[in-house]
Amino acid sequence: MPGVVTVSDLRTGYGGDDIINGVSFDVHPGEILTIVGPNGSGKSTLIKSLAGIVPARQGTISLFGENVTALKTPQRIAKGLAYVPQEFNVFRNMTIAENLKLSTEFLGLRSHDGNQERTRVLEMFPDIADRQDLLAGNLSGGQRQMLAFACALISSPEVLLLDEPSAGLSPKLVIEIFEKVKAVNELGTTIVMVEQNVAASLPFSDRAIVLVNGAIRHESSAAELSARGDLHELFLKEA
Amino acid sequence: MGQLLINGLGTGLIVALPSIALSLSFGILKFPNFAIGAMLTTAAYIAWSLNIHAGLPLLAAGALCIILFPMVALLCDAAVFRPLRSRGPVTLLVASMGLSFVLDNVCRLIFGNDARNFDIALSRPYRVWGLRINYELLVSAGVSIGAMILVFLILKHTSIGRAMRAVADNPNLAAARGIDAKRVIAATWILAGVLIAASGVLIGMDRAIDPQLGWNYIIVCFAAAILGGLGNPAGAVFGALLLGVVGELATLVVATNYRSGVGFLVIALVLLSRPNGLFGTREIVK
Amino acid sequence: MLSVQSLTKKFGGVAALAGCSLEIPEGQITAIIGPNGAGKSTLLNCIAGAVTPDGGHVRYLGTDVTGAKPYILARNRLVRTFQISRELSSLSLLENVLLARQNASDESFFDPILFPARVRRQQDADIDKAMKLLVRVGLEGLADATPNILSGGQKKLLELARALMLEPRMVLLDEPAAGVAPPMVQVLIGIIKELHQEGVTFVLVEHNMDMVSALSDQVCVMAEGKDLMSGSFEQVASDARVVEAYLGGVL
Amino acid sequence: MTKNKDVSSGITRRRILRTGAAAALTVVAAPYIRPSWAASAPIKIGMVIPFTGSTGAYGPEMEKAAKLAVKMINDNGGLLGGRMIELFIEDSESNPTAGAAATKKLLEVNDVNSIIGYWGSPIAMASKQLLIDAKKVMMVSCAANAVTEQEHGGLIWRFQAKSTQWGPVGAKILKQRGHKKISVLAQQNPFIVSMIDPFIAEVKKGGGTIVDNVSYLPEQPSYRAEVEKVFGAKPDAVFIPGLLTDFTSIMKEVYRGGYMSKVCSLSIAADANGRFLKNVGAEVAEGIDHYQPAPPLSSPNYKKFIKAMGEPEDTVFLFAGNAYDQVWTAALAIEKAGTDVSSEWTKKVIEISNPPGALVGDGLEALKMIRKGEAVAYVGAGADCDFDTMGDQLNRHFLHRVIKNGQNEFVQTLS
Amino acid sequence: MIAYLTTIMTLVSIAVLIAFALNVQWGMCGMVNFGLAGFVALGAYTTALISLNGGGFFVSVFAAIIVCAVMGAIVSLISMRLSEDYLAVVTLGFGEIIRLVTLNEGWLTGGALGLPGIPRPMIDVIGTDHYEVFFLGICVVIVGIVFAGLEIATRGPFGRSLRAVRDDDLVASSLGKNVLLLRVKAFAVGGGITGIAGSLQAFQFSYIDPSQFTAIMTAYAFMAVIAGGQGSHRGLILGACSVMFLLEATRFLKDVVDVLDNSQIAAIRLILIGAGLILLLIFRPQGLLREYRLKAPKSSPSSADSTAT
Repeated sequence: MPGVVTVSDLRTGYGGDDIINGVSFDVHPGEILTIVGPNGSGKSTLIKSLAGIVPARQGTISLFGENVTALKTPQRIAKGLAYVPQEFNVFRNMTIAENLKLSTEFLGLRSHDGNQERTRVLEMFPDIADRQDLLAGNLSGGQRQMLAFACALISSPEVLLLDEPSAGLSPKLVIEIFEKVKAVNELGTTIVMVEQNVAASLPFSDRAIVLVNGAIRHESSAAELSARGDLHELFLKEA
Repeated sequence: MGQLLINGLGTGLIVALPSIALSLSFGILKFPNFAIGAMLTTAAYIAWSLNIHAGLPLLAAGALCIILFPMVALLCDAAVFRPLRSRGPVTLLVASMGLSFVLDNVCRLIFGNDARNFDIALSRPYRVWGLRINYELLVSAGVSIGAMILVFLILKHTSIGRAMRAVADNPNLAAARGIDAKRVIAATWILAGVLIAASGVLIGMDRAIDPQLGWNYIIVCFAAAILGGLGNPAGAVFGALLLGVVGELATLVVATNYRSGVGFLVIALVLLSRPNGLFGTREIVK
Repeated sequence: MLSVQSLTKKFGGVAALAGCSLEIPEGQITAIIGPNGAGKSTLLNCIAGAVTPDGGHVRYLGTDVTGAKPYILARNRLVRTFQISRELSSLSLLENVLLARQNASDESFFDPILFPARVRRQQDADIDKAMKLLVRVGLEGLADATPNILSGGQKKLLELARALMLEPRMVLLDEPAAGVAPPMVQVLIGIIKELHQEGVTFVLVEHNMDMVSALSDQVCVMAEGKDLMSGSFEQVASDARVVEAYLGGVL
Repeated sequence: MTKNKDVSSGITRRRILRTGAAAALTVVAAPYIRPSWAASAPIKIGMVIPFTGSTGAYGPEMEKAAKLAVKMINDNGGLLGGRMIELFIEDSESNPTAGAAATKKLLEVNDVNSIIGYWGSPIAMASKQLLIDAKKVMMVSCAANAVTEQEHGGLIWRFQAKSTQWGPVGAKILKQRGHKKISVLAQQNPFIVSMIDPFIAEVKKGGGTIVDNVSYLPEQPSYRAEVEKVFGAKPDAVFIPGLLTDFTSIMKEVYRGGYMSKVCSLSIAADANGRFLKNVGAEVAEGIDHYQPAPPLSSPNYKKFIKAMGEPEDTVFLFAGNAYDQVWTAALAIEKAGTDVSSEWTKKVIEISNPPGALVGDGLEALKMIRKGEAVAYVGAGADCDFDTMGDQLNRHFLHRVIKNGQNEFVQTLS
Repeated sequence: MIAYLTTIMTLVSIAVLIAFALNVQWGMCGMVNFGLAGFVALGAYTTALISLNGGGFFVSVFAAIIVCAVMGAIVSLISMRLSEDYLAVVTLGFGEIIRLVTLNEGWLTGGALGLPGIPRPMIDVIGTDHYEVFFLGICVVIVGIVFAGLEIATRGPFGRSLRAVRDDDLVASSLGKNVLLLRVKAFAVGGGITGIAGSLQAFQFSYIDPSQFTAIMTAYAFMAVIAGGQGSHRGLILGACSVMFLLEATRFLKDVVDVLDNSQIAAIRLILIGAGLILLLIFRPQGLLREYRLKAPKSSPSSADSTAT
């Protein structure tokens, strides 16, 4: 089955070393793919590379069968991708409404009137819907995360990339966030997320990839991974 | 006292426009544009030659200048700042010093050293409750306030304005959201250009136009922008008004010659209590 | 050797530290683990003086050093590294390391002019020592280069060498393995072990459990700005609360 | 120059050294050795005036006038039996340091025998030591007393009234107008600052009172505060010595402020060859008294000068006339002395300027007379051009005019 | 020509000193100083006032150094107390206030009239004929001494510490460097050097007035440092020479070009200077020379800090 996103032999990094050392995988339509792994394993770099923020040094990234390796973020967004960065993912000096508007204006907007999209998205996030004039900087961590989701969803993306959506959130909020992710997924959006919180994220995922030191250590369904007794080994043992 | 207040507001309103421009370019382009003075001079000369040589009435000349000058600003950006964009604020600051030499002297080369004046008749003031309010003050207040409202409407309610604020707020996220930095930079220069042009015309009306014109405003504009918190256009307006009013009121206590010193004293006091300016969240370059 | 008592710190209303207490015994390696946002880095920053805590105390060698400037701690031979390595980008590797040397004339403009011989002698000795450290971390060939050509792992090694130049009694390591390739992690572990044997005390904030299990005498778990528990690696790894808060229920 | 005659004796190392040293010495000494062909060489005169910076507006007219004089002399056969005058002009940038560098360049590179111009006292002050050291003549158009105060060996000539002479004239004008309560609003520059005390003294002598004495810096965004402070106290009249740009701004402000006090200023600000009126229009300028050292307005030569400058007949030049006179005075003194060695011809300046010689306004005429051995007293386009031994001009008269209906109207000549 | 070059070299020496000061403060320690001209003025007026009241050369220069160094320390300390990033404003304000004081406090500074007749050192002994050369000698020797001092001091631990503070003050602090003290010292050292520059300026013209110390002086110093290569004292000498060369060489422009009048030439000169600076920034970003870096010993361990003059 051809993937929504296909990554083959991807190598990338920032400085001298490659952080991602030849990673290949497919993202299947409609699934939640969770990439887990210890800190420094390259999860964040990988998802940034998918989003087009860190350019690939080698290998290809395809979106719906089309090679998008050379495309920049805005062009990938126009093709149906959306990306929610980790933390600092809302414009803090702007209100909720403005954050949303910005997204309708600069993302791959399909209809001319952003209002419709905004209304649709806000229905999913009642928490922030009724305080649209609040500065995003004054929101709590969970609400900010919701807003960032909302912004990304406004373009009705087919693939949503999430970089550690649960980072810095209290356990209760973590669950709420993942429930939201699941809800979004159920509306038909394919989701690729990077997570450190294995325990909380796997139950909401369809499939999982374990990334260690920039290479895929393990790939299976989420349930299978959860069930494995040697998860600890899998994570912590060096190559 | 009331008269001083009016005078101070008059000065402040004129200075407010270039201060907003400075603040905008600092917030979005991330460098303090020292050439703001020379740009004022250039804009004033453009309006002047439209007024005198092309024979347009001042209103038309000013309006045309407001359309033309942003192009000059874009040209300056393309020639000077674009190649240096990645090189840190101080390099850009020094480049803007170089630009200001070039602009000032291009004006001198073309227009000569003589002071020039617009072709307008001056008028005596209206008197309201014993206070003197003159026509130009009303015009410049009107234009300044109008321009400010326009700027804030643009920033607040247009997509490009929001994009500008987004870039100022969090450039990385803006890039991740697909906001085109080039367009935002161009928009910033255009907006700054409009403000500078408007203010150049007002300053030309207020005093005479000569090649040194802009130098007189650099320190004041920087002071106002810093006072308001660099990168915060609304703060810059407040900073300009505060400096204008304090400068005038200070003459009640100290000799007029020390007026500009008083401005710095105010800044020092403000920074002591609010290290990032009155409304600022941003830090200035070292 | 170092004790932290009910430290608190808020950033814009959010409590990064909410009464964290900790004892670091001399000569041991203490690992601090915990989920993102648990306050580990803030704790480290508070200990090292980069951040002034809102409340609580830090005592080092029996003295209260709460809110002391970093350089005071460094002069008392407590040194730290950074999570995202912060090398001095325009100084050569050698100079980066030399900088950590504590001499009387470090901050004197006139000493090199008035006492050139003494300063020269001192500097030569320092260069010797610095070169030895660079050899030790395998960077001696790049001594004249600037750090921008280094890989992430090499930067960590440079930071370590720099920390050692200070002849520290105590080193705070902030995620030394983050972004470092596995073979390099082993090198790091090796060096830290050797130093430990030489009597240096370490505090290690780390997510790499390999490193934690290989090095730590004691593991302290943090969650939500507080110390959750501490004990040996095995004890901690089997504690239900830790599993819940950090490793996740599946472990 | 040592020539090695004895080629056959072989070249020893010592000789090479000696020759080398001599050659080196020649190179070093070259600027100081006057070659024999100097008789037909041009007579070089330097000029330092501002073209850029805050006083850049005043340079061009001086340049034009000086070039005019030089052209007249050269077209009529030059000086000293056919030597042409060559004029070298440098920009002072309105900045003393740059002015001094320009001076040095003229002295050393262009090897001028004198430097004229010098608008702006700080520039003259910073440059004068260079000229004194080089024993070259300096002719200035600036007013600060200090320029000629210290001993300068008769090398400095001032073609301008001293600041202290300017001050009292203003006071006299205001007294004649019947103003008692007087305020001062003065720019802070050396020329103006030193005229304030004499002005105040004269006002008090005449029974007037000083309400306010405010000085202002020329580089500032607005003069509202100063105007408010001075005019707000409603004095009878305000004395505003300034320069064109700031005076323009101030008068706009005064008019817009609706103030009624009378204004007296200097012609360099309130006339400036008609530029002020052009700047502000007749209504704002109405009733402003202004004065400046008087050129010999009625003399036919002055009229010729104005015509040659291409200006309207009623133009009253100040600095252009100074520059013109500087060239002529130098030329006449050089002709009189029969040499272009500065230390020599500077001694003749008084002889060709002051009576008892015949008063001659036409420079070419004066040149002819000097060649015939007759005594002349040159009367310039900027002034009578009589000097005292310190190099300051004697009996400067001041021309007092008032602006009425957009025209400068002659009031009187004062001294 | 030679005597002209003498004067130009003297002016270059003064410009080099000012640029040295900026290089220590900004080039090495990363703290901008937009009030340089104010510091130079302070030094010049101190020297002038003391030597006009009978103080000798050494006394007046020394006093200028001390006054400027102390003022530098105070200015930097104030700004650090405010918020360390507001140095730009504080120095700008400092420069402005010095200008206002020199203009308005006539009883002390002569106001706009300035202070004439500053006695030039040893003029009686040397005589006026060769004084220019002698004074250039003094300037060169002073520049040499300052250069040597700076090279020695900044190639050693002190310079390293300053550069560390510039690169990353938290790291420097974490490695045991008292950042505040280093910054204050850098400002004081720079201040002292501007004091010397001011002294030389006063003696060179034997007359000072406020218009000599304008913002353009500060701008030239920035140009020299940028052109020369931030942090490199040698590069900066080259940089100052290039800026001065541009300034003076363009004077000869009109001896060649005859079409334009003087005011146009004057404008073109300044345009060239501005454009030259911009081009330099674009095409020679690192400056003419790179800042000094300690070299690792190859065989002999102490080839490290040779002290060139």
